[in-house]
Amino acid sequence: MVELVPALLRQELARLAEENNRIDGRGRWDSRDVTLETDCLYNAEGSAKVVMGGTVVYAGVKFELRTPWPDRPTQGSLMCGAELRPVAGRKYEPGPPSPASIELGRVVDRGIRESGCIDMESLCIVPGEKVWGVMIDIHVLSDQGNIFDACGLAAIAALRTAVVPAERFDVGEDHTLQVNGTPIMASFTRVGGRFVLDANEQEELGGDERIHITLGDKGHLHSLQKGLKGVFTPAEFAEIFDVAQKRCVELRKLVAEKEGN
Amino acid sequence: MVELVPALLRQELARLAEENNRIDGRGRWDSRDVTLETDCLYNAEGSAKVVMGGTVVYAGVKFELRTPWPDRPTQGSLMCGAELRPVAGRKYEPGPPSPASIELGRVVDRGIRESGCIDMESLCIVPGEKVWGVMIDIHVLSDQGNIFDACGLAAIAALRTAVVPAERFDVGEDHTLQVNGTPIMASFTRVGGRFVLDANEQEELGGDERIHITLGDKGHLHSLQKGLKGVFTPAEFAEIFDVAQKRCVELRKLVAEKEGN
Amino acid sequence: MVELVPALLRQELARLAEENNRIDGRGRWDSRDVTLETDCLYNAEGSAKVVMGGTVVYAGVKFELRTPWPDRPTQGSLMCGAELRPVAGRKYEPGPPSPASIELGRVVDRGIRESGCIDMESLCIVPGEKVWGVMIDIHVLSDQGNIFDACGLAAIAALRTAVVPAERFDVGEDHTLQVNGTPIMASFTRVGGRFVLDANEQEELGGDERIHITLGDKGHLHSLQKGLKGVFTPAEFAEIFDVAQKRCVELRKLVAEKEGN
Amino acid sequence: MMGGYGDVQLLNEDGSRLDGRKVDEMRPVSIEAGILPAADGSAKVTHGLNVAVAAVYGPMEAHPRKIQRQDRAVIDVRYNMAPFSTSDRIRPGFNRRSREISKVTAEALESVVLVERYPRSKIRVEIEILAAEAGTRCVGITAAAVALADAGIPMRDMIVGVASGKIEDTVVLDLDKAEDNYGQADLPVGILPNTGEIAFLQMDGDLSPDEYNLAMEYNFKAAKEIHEIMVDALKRRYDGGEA
Amino acid sequence: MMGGYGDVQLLNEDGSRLDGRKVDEMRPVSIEAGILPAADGSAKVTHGLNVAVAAVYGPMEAHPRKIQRQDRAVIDVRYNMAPFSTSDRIRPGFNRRSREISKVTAEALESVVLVERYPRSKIRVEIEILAAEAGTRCVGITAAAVALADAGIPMRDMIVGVASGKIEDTVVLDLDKAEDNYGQADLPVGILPNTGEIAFLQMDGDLSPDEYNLAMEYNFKAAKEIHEIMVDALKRRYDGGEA
Amino acid sequence: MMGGYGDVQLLNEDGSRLDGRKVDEMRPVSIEAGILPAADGSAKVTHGLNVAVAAVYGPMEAHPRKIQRQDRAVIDVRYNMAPFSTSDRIRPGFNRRSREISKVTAEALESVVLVERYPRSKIRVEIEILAAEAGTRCVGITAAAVALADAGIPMRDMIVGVASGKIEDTVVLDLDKAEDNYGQADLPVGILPNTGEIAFLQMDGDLSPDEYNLAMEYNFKAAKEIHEIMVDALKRRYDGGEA
Repeated sequence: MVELVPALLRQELARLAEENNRIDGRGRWDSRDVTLETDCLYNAEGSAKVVMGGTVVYAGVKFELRTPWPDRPTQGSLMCGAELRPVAGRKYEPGPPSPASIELGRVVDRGIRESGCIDMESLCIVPGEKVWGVMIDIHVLSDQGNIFDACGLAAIAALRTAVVPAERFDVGEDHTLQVNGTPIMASFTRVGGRFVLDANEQEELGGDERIHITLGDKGHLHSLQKGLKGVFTPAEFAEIFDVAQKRCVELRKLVAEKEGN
Repeated sequence: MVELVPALLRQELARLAEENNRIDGRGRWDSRDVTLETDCLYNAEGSAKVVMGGTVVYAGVKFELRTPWPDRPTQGSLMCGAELRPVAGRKYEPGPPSPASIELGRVVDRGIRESGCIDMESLCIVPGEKVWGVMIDIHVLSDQGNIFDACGLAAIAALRTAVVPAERFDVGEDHTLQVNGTPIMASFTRVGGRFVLDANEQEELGGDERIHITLGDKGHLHSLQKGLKGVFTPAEFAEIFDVAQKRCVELRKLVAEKEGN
Repeated sequence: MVELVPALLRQELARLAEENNRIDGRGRWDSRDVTLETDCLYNAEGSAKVVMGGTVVYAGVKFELRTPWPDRPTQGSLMCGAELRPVAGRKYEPGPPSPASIELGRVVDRGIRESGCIDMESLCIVPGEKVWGVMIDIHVLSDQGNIFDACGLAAIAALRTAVVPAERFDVGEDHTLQVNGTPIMASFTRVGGRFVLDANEQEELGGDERIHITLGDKGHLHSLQKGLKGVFTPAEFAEIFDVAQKRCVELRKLVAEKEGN
Repeated sequence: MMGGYGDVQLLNEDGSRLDGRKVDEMRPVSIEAGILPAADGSAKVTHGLNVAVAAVYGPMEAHPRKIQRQDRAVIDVRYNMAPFSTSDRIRPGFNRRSREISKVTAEALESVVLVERYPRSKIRVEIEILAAEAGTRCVGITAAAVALADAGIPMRDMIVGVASGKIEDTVVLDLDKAEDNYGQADLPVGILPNTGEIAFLQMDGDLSPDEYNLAMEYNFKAAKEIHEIMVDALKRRYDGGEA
Repeated sequence: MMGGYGDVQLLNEDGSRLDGRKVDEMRPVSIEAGILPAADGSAKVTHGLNVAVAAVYGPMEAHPRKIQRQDRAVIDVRYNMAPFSTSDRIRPGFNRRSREISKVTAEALESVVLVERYPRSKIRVEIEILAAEAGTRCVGITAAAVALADAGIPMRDMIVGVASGKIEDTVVLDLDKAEDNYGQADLPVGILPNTGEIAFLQMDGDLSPDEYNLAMEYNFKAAKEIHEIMVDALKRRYDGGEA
Repeated sequence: MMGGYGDVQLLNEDGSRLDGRKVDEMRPVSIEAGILPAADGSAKVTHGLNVAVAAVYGPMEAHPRKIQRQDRAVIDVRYNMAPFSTSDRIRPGFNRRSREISKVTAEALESVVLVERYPRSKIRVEIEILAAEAGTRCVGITAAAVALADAGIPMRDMIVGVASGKIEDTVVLDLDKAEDNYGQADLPVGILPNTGEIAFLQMDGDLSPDEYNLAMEYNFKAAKEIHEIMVDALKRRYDGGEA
């Protein structure tokens, strides 16, 4: 594809928007192809690879034994972090975690945490003494747009297929991690003046603000985030919210398919 | 006020010095107006706000329970730090603590610590097991000169009005922190060739070295520090030392007034 | 010595190589003068100073009491680090440890560790509770070439003359650290197309890759490292390996001489 | 959010809240503009027991070069909590939470400031939380907006930080400390009071679509009230000198 | 190395290894080129249970200026282990080990890439270890070489990462996890398969001169085998599109 | 200072100190100049059991640009304690104490070096403490002054680092380790031996005005003695080659 300078690219995206078209020919609420693979990495207790268009993301789950916090003696913990390292694209630079990578990790983390899909009490082994710490690490290997949805999907898929390595830690038998729900994120980007679903790299380069919506199995909101420069109206939100509901149902099916394995 | 480039500013300050005058009309040993407020921040166990001319500084005291050092089983600890963050002025930049902010915090810390006003033994709860750690944090919000004196004053005022939150930590009843003395700092800057008290921003920009003197209730020295490029003679020191004695007595009264509250 | 720009320097070094000569007149396998001093620093439990040509290096050994790792309850630990701080030369800059200093420390560490000269079991005081941690710190004060060999020599000499400060830690009587072997490093640099021993600063500036070989008392290899841009053939390695054997025997004698003291 | 450990009662039997507020009532807010002599613009917002101070410097040349934008100013926001601002002291310096808030706050402010008037320049906004009692990111946004206005930076609208949430399955406006700790959801937003647009949006917890709509309705109502207090503060500043 | 805690048996009575391999047999290796759409070149190498991915970006202008070399390109390598790549999770970010491996890997690649063709420029090579089962630095070098070729960067030869070692006083090719943990020596090298030169060399443990020679012989043999798999991967990439 | 835990006796009954020194007697000092071949100037000072080495590089171009001063050289000082210099090993790298000492030492040296002769340039002064036995900041200043002279950097005067203090209510010159640990005050200064001016001043503990004056008197006396040793070291260096 011809590289357009951002100003020209913005013009082109605006023109396409007027025709209700997108730069890769998709409809406004169409997404790119998604493939999901799980159990794909030795040493990770749960793992997933998501390819969403040209975006490639891995997630891995690890467990550790921890002493619980004194004020929550029967609760384990969950932590989700994302790395946006230079491997992911030409624009990424080495160095300490960028605000963009911190935001990515925290938005994915909140969606999972706030859905309540992990019961922290279920991670307790000996109250006041030993609990599981669950750590989800997400690694973006190729960013060609909409890494938020790819990361959210990889994280929940890795979590839902994770096996608690109790034997290795000498605290019982290995067992599937209990996960009560499948929170899914759907992200929208303002491109050519209107929001579209699952923006690709060109659309992000020439677009404006993003809205990230994480929905639970019942369609409740668990996390919202607006990123980048731009404003939106309540009416615009109502429109994308309906699309998000459908998108999340579809991606949730993808995860469910992997769990039978 | 007209912004003068430093070279011109230095000339102007030298000319004023010859006339025994200062850029804001003060006499050589005159200070700017000082206001002191205490108990001004929710969540801080002791707090103070100092406005000294256009300089605005907050200090807050927090307590934590600690295990004492093995070689000092009956002693608590005191720590005083200062932050010179970008909020304080146009010249301040984000990043790790600058040498200037480290010096500021350490000079204030030494003045308080070395005066002996906190008896470390009085911070012991259970010998060898539990002691109080007292932490004074100073936050410069607006630097228009002589932040050292403003910080020193805010720190000791916050400390002298602090309440030990024993109930929250379940180790007895809340009580006033015992502070045996009111160490006060007086700072002098060489401006136009001679030292002046309580330099303002312009005088610091066009001036040379500073001398910081912290004196206790009996007029003993507890901390000295020379900062910036420049040398001084013993005779010059003797002159400012006498002024420091008077200045410290005045500022100590300000603190005492707040303690009745 | 006239400072040559690297391109001219490389030409000159190539010319000298053709004549089987070196820039300071040495033969290909000749080393510069080496002096070794030990027990030269108050507060270090073992110390050594090596001067190798214009290169000056100090090493110091310190001990600490540690809790052993749960999976190795009867083993102490050894750690060797090198600092290449700005004092060492004009080209060194302040900042976090450079890759060059990390490599230096790790190569010296591996040579000592892998030779097995420290029996980790001998560092155990109370199994599962208390073991010695041995820390060798190397400090390069003047780099005029071949700091690797100087650092390796200083480290093993400091270690072999170290006294375990058991009395200060209240765990018995002070005693000489038990060290079973004297691993020695020999380094070669490609200069003018062929490898030479103990390159000086000019040769390193105008040279290519280095090979570091650490040999034990029986002539076994304990550590190898190739550094910098360049390739070598197995035949070249065979040639320098023979030289390394002789060089290591010589330097090992220097260490032995100090131990009688 | 989701922090509730058991059944903490947050509503009285008459439906009022523990501090007596109604479900759609916000905590008291007071604002002063121009309180920091060294800054180009500044404000202090007291919202309940929260105290936030904001300072604005600029527009100034953006450096290093690589942060410059050819067509507009960048807004460099630091949201920082003072070590003594919370119940347990927090270590000085940034953490992941403050970096995320700084990022999205900067993006919200860039959405209202007329940044295209100052190409290649930078506007520094420093938000310092001196006392924290739930909702500090919103209080910081409000303070920043007043400080920007105090600095004379042109904006297409003000921006007001407000939050609603859910406690005991009831949507309420402006969570206080206990409500935040034991509540079920929080929806902080940044509202443009004149256009009715939204420039800042976060949410966590559990909200049905209907609950979301009600919470948003409360937020718009509160934004109007706070906006009046902001305007008053700026008026006092320019009528009466340095307040 | 030297990690052995007692007498762990690593060889069967018939002289074969615990996983059935012969002493001079390597683990299975498979390679795919061109797997990361965002990169200029990329590869994934599976070597035993190790998974390494490499991405190449460039040549591009080298900045900051002070890293530029007037007469050649610099190669900027980052070897990184993903937090989930090991048995115990590792904290994200670089450590001393990864910095050292990055340095010597960069120097090895600079020895084969025709860097003098791109003065003042930079080639970024990102090596990400997704699953680690002993020998990751070698697997990373192999992945980097394929990714460089995939990016069309000219090289004087390929470079193949291989390692031999010693277990129970026996020299063996390509240590696996247990052999690495309880073995006596490891000799990882980077071999130029056509010229027979060595661009990467490390070693630790205990090897007599004869053992060194045998280990090196095994390494050269393995390099030839892996080289064929590398060439196949690149052929598939250019014949069959994105594999 | 103020570190005393109880009644540690530091003076003998005859008024002499535990190591036999008189109250106004300093520890033995020896100095060598020109000991580091890589540096432009260098010195090693042994003061009691303290060992400090200083290296000087420059004047050289100051970079990055933003540290340049149009009218003078900047002096970039790093005071660093080697990990093995103290009883308990200290982690490599700077801490708050070393950063403060580096700052005020740099400012003291800028006060004596004729910095206006080298606009836009930088002089690097590296002070490395190899063994510490109380008073290292002063020993470092003395070493730096000799190294600057050895590097041929013009100065308006030398600068000598000396300290007096108070133990058992008695003012004494040059505290050793025990006196520093259990003493009541420390007054380290940097004295210009010819002009009698002071370029470095710190103090902590408790001193009455009279005690301050006596301590300062001792400092001036010691500065004269050390200055002679400094001059001797430089003479030996230029008469006898590399000492």
